[in-house]
Amino acid sequence: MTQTAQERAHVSAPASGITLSRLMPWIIAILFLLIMPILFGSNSAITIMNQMMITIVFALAYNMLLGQGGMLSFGHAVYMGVGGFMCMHIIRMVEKYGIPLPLPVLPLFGGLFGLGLAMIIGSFSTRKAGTVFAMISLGIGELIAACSVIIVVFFGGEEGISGDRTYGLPFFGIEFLQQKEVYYLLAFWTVLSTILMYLFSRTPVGRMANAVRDNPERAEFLGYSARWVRYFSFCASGFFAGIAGGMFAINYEILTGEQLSLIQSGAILLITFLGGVGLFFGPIIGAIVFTLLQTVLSLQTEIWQLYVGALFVAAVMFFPGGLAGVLMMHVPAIRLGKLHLLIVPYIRTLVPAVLCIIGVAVILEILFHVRHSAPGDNEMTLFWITFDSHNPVAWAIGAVLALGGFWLARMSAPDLRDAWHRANTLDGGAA
Amino acid sequence: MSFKTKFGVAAALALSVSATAVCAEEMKIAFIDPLSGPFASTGSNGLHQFEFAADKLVNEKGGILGGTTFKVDGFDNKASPQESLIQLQVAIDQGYKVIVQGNSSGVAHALTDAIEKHNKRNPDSRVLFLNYAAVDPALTNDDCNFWHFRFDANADIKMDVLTDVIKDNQDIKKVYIIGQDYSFGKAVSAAANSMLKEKRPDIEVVGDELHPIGKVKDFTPYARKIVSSGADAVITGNWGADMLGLGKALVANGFSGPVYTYYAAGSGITAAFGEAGKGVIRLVAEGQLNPPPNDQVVEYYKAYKAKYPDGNIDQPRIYNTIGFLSAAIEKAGTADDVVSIGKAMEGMEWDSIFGTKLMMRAEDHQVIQNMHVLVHTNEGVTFDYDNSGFGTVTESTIDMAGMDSPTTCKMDRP
Amino acid sequence: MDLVVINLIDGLVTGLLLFLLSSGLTLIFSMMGVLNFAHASFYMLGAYFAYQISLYVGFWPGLIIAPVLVGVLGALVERYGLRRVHQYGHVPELIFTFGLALLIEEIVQFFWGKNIVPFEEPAALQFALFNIGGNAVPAYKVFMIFVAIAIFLGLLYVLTKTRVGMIIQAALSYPKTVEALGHNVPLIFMGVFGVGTALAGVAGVIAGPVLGTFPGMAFLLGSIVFVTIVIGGLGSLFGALVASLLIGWLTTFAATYNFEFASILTAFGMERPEDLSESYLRDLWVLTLPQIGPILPYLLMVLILVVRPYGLFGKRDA
Amino acid sequence: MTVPALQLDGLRKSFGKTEIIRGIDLSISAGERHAVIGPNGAGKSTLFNLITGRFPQTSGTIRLHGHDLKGLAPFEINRMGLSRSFQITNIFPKMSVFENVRCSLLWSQGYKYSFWNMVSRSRELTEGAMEILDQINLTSRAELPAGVLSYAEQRALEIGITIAGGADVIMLDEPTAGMSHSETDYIVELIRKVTEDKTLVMVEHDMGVVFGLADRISVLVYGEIIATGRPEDVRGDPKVQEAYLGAALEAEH
Repeated sequence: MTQTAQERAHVSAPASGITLSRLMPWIIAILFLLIMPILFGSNSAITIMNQMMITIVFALAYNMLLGQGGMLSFGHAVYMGVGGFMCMHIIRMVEKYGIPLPLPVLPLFGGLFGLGLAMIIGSFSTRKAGTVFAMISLGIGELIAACSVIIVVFFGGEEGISGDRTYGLPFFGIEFLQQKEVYYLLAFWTVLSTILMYLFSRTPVGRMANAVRDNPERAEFLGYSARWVRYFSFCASGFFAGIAGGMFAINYEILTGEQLSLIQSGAILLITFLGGVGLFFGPIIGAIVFTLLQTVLSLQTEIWQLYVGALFVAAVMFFPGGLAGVLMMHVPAIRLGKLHLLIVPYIRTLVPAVLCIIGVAVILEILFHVRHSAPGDNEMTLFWITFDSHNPVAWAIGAVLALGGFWLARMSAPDLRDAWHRANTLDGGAA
Repeated sequence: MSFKTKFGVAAALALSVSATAVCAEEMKIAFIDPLSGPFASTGSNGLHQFEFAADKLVNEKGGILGGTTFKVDGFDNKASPQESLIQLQVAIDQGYKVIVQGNSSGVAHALTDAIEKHNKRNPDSRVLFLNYAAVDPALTNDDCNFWHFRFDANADIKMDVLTDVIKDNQDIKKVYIIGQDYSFGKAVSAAANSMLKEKRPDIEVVGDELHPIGKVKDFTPYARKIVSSGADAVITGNWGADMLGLGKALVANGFSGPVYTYYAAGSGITAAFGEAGKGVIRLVAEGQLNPPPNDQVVEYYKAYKAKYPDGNIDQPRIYNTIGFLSAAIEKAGTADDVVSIGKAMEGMEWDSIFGTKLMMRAEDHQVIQNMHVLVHTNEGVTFDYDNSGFGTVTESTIDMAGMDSPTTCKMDRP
Repeated sequence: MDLVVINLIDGLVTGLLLFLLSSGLTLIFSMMGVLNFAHASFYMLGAYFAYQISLYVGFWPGLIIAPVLVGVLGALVERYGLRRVHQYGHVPELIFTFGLALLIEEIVQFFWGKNIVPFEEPAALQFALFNIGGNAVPAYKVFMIFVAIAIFLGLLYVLTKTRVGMIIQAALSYPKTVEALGHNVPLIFMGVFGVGTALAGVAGVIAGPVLGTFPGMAFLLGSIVFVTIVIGGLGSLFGALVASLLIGWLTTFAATYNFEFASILTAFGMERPEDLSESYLRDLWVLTLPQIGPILPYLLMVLILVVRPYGLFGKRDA
Repeated sequence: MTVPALQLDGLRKSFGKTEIIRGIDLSISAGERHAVIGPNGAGKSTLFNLITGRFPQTSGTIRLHGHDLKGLAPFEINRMGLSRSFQITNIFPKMSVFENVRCSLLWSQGYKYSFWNMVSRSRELTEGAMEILDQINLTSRAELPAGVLSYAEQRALEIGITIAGGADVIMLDEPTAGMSHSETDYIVELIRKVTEDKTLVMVEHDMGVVFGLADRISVLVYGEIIATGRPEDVRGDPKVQEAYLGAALEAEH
């Protein structure tokens, strides 16, 4: 799904239309979504997957700005939030006045209100890109977030507003009482939004968004106003963020000021960047990984945010293409049929590296336990092993893992680099 | 090697958090409160008090109903309503029957709403919600439901207590009301205004305002305004950094009258006020520590301090919650049927070691108990907070506060 | 009248404190083109370092040692973090500092916990210097004013009168040329980053005791500092000063005067409804100025950016 | 008489107190290849930027096919049929070469800001882009990101992007700057090929290029045109010799 890969298809077979091989990733993804609730049927698993899907739509919408349009926003949560709040009001009105509106179309309304807000704000914020845009988005985000506690009529103050999705008209007999029914509804919207967002990136405006991102001035001399291109991207992004808000309203049946806050805006930036802004499917990976970290890691350790922060900083420093970028780095090797060359060096480097990370984590956890747990409470459990946190052996094991892993990874790194080089060069070609 | 290896099978892949079979011998209580992020200290302190109370009151006595023990587990909601709902779902799936939560009325609203819906939609896995500290009056009024029980006095009852004390202090002629700009701050302001008007019509409210929550860097301008207004006393519902900032700014800028508060003790705040807040800061709370009402409290507190030397028992209501719940289970004769337990709690009375009788009002599930107004000081403090030498001493007591307070609650019972 | 004078003093304190942060931030921006999101985190580190030092040797040594430590840390971050990210462009740089801010907050919590730490003013300054109409002015505030002004003058001297300052000024506009003249521009960048973060560290040391030392202090101030330099104009030291004072006074005065928005609604010929609970405008009828005081800087920034994208005194597009 | 493709009357531009363009009158008829030459700092690039709407003029008028361009933004001028290249290579480095060209076709093929068309479904777009790539000899490079091309290839792409939109007035800003001799010859051939039947205005430093390519030449010195005419006439003009050689000598010192 990289651009070059796309173009390859066009150049060799112009206007080739839809082929099975290009549809494959979509079909696999849809099948995957269909069987997930069968594999993981517990309500909490479904709740976590619902959260993932909401985050996926939101992250993809955000990447329409950051990755495709080159606009860094620090306040994008407001479009999702406002879309969600409007949906919540609609749910309440449906409940109060008995309006015949089936629940499944609700996210569309969220999208329309997100679009409406984006049209208003975008009319002045997209005039410039870069820092001006970023700062206006920060200011607007802060203002609307502040409104959430001031304008109680609409935002419901601190406790937010809640409603009951089951009061809407049943949709072909489905009342959306069960999480599983909600799951399939959200899955439908996730697939639909993802396809639409993908197609948007293939339209003239979507293509020009890339052009404006790379070189706004040149785009102007191709007949396109950079400002209007940004505006259209911004509105589209607001629309899909609003859809994510509608999905949120259906899933959680409550919206609070938290959804508008800068913390949410910052989180979506983190998620999108972690997944990879350069590729269409990057934010999907980011959303999945981050939701897992947030809900699962936080059950395991108190200092999970420290790990997430470190992971994020490391990603910016060493993998600016994000997780998707790391995956795509292997495409040339796969094309050359030389991926197998990498397997052994990978194992020899990554296993010690993982050990090193585990060692560091062990030391951090023990240190944290020693500093912050109740004195006398020396017993701690880590990786299903319970031990005494004041026992030097535990420290030693952590240190050995960390240093030994680091040393081994360091030793085998040149081999990996070498193998990498070989895997990415044509046979017989000059190095 | 002193490793006691114990391989847990669970949680290898969290997506497959399987619904562990509910053990008849164990009552699982899910504590959903912030355990990371800015409010984590309050949350983890509360969790410790819950675990300690469960051990002391139930488990060390061999359990209730002939062997049912309590198990309290923390679920980190990161102070977020959204995350709370996810954790609620996880807890229900894992067979937790009782949810306890206290920090933030916003989260409490989200939880009580979600629990009501869940119990209606899934009669097989119903849960109870024991709210130990979220004080928004709406939770036991318009937004009440059968599954929610509150073990803290609500904001109106607390204000009733504070104004009873102010009523008797003839030195107070002018009062300044300041709070955070959200539902709780507004509730405090509304209650203070109406109750002062009723109890002491001669008192002039010289200021009544709200400031943005968690956004004020420097409270000096507010303190200036309060000093200039000539107020004799300040009433505030502020908590956390906003409480500390306001209190310190008031003292630093020359205010010396009483500051009546809801949350100005423990979690580092007592230590940070130190000498500056002495005799100025007053707060309304349940449960008496200084002077200790009886030997049981002394023993309980000492045992707690032995386990958590850096901790405080700043929430006796947590002890009350666990004690009340265990008594209700005994009364209902079952630890599985939450409807029976809930019905047993309605109207039930129970004596707490903190020198008070607890009564769970049946019509709105609001606990009624003795309330105290405490003063921040270092004199006569048996049990200090934050190991600072400072603590809170009971100044006055209102018996069974809010016994006849009205409620608008209309509850559907299962 | 007394209240106006006292507010001017309080606003000056806030403004100068902001300036200590914004001056470093704007210097870093104009040299390196990096908006350092983690700037306020260095301010927080300053406060925590000084707190830790004060436990052993008291407040005064911390005033010197803590900023130095923060500055060294800042220089290391530039050398081993930012310089690496620089090659990927400005957006990754910004995102790097954003992640760094999160990380520093977590690290602070890791070591010092999540509670407020009792970091106190030195006992020598814990008295009211003078009174204006019943309002005490603590000696510590006056001390803060002096520290900030001394640093501002020092900075001005270094930038305009010394050789290093000349090179920095030249490198601001023509980094390539300065490099060609044989100056080590990366070293200058590292130095400026270090000094900028050290200034933030000073601000942290002197603000910690009055504004509270807790893990959220960076977040509370962080975006306001950003807003300050954007309003003042990116890269303009003078603009940073003006904007800092402007915001200091704006927020102070807004918090003091209970101007009611009801009077605006009345001016538009609307009548206050008897029963507010049914009115859709009920929140506006009861809104007062202090409620929105802290968000006024954001409003101001948006308005200024819409009209003048380069801020009040900026020369180039932000 | 036909309307000139481009007409400048009394054009002036000041930056602060410094006047860079000091009253230029110039008329370029349709189909003409016109070169603007002059020493460094004469204001050639500024003149380009004024015509293409990058800077607003201080006074005077610019007419494209008789229409006044005052106050129009670059994209509006472009839509009227004027396209330009840049002295510093100005392409979309992260996009593929094919994509670079296709983007420059979008507006002229009437796609505007549409978000209901799929660009890959349009045969005209794909074929048009391939045709341009063929003209600039970059077909084999179509899939590569533009940023990795060699300098000469990037210049060629720059010209490709400039002509792709089908504008009838093409403005090239020093198309051969910084090139070796063989590369220059390649680009000159390319320009000759792609600007057939179009109006070409180019700024150039390399005299050889200009005299081979241009129908007429204007000499710009210190913001004024001191001579306009056929190459051989301009070459012989003593004023030009003096100004140009003098400036060149000055520059050497």
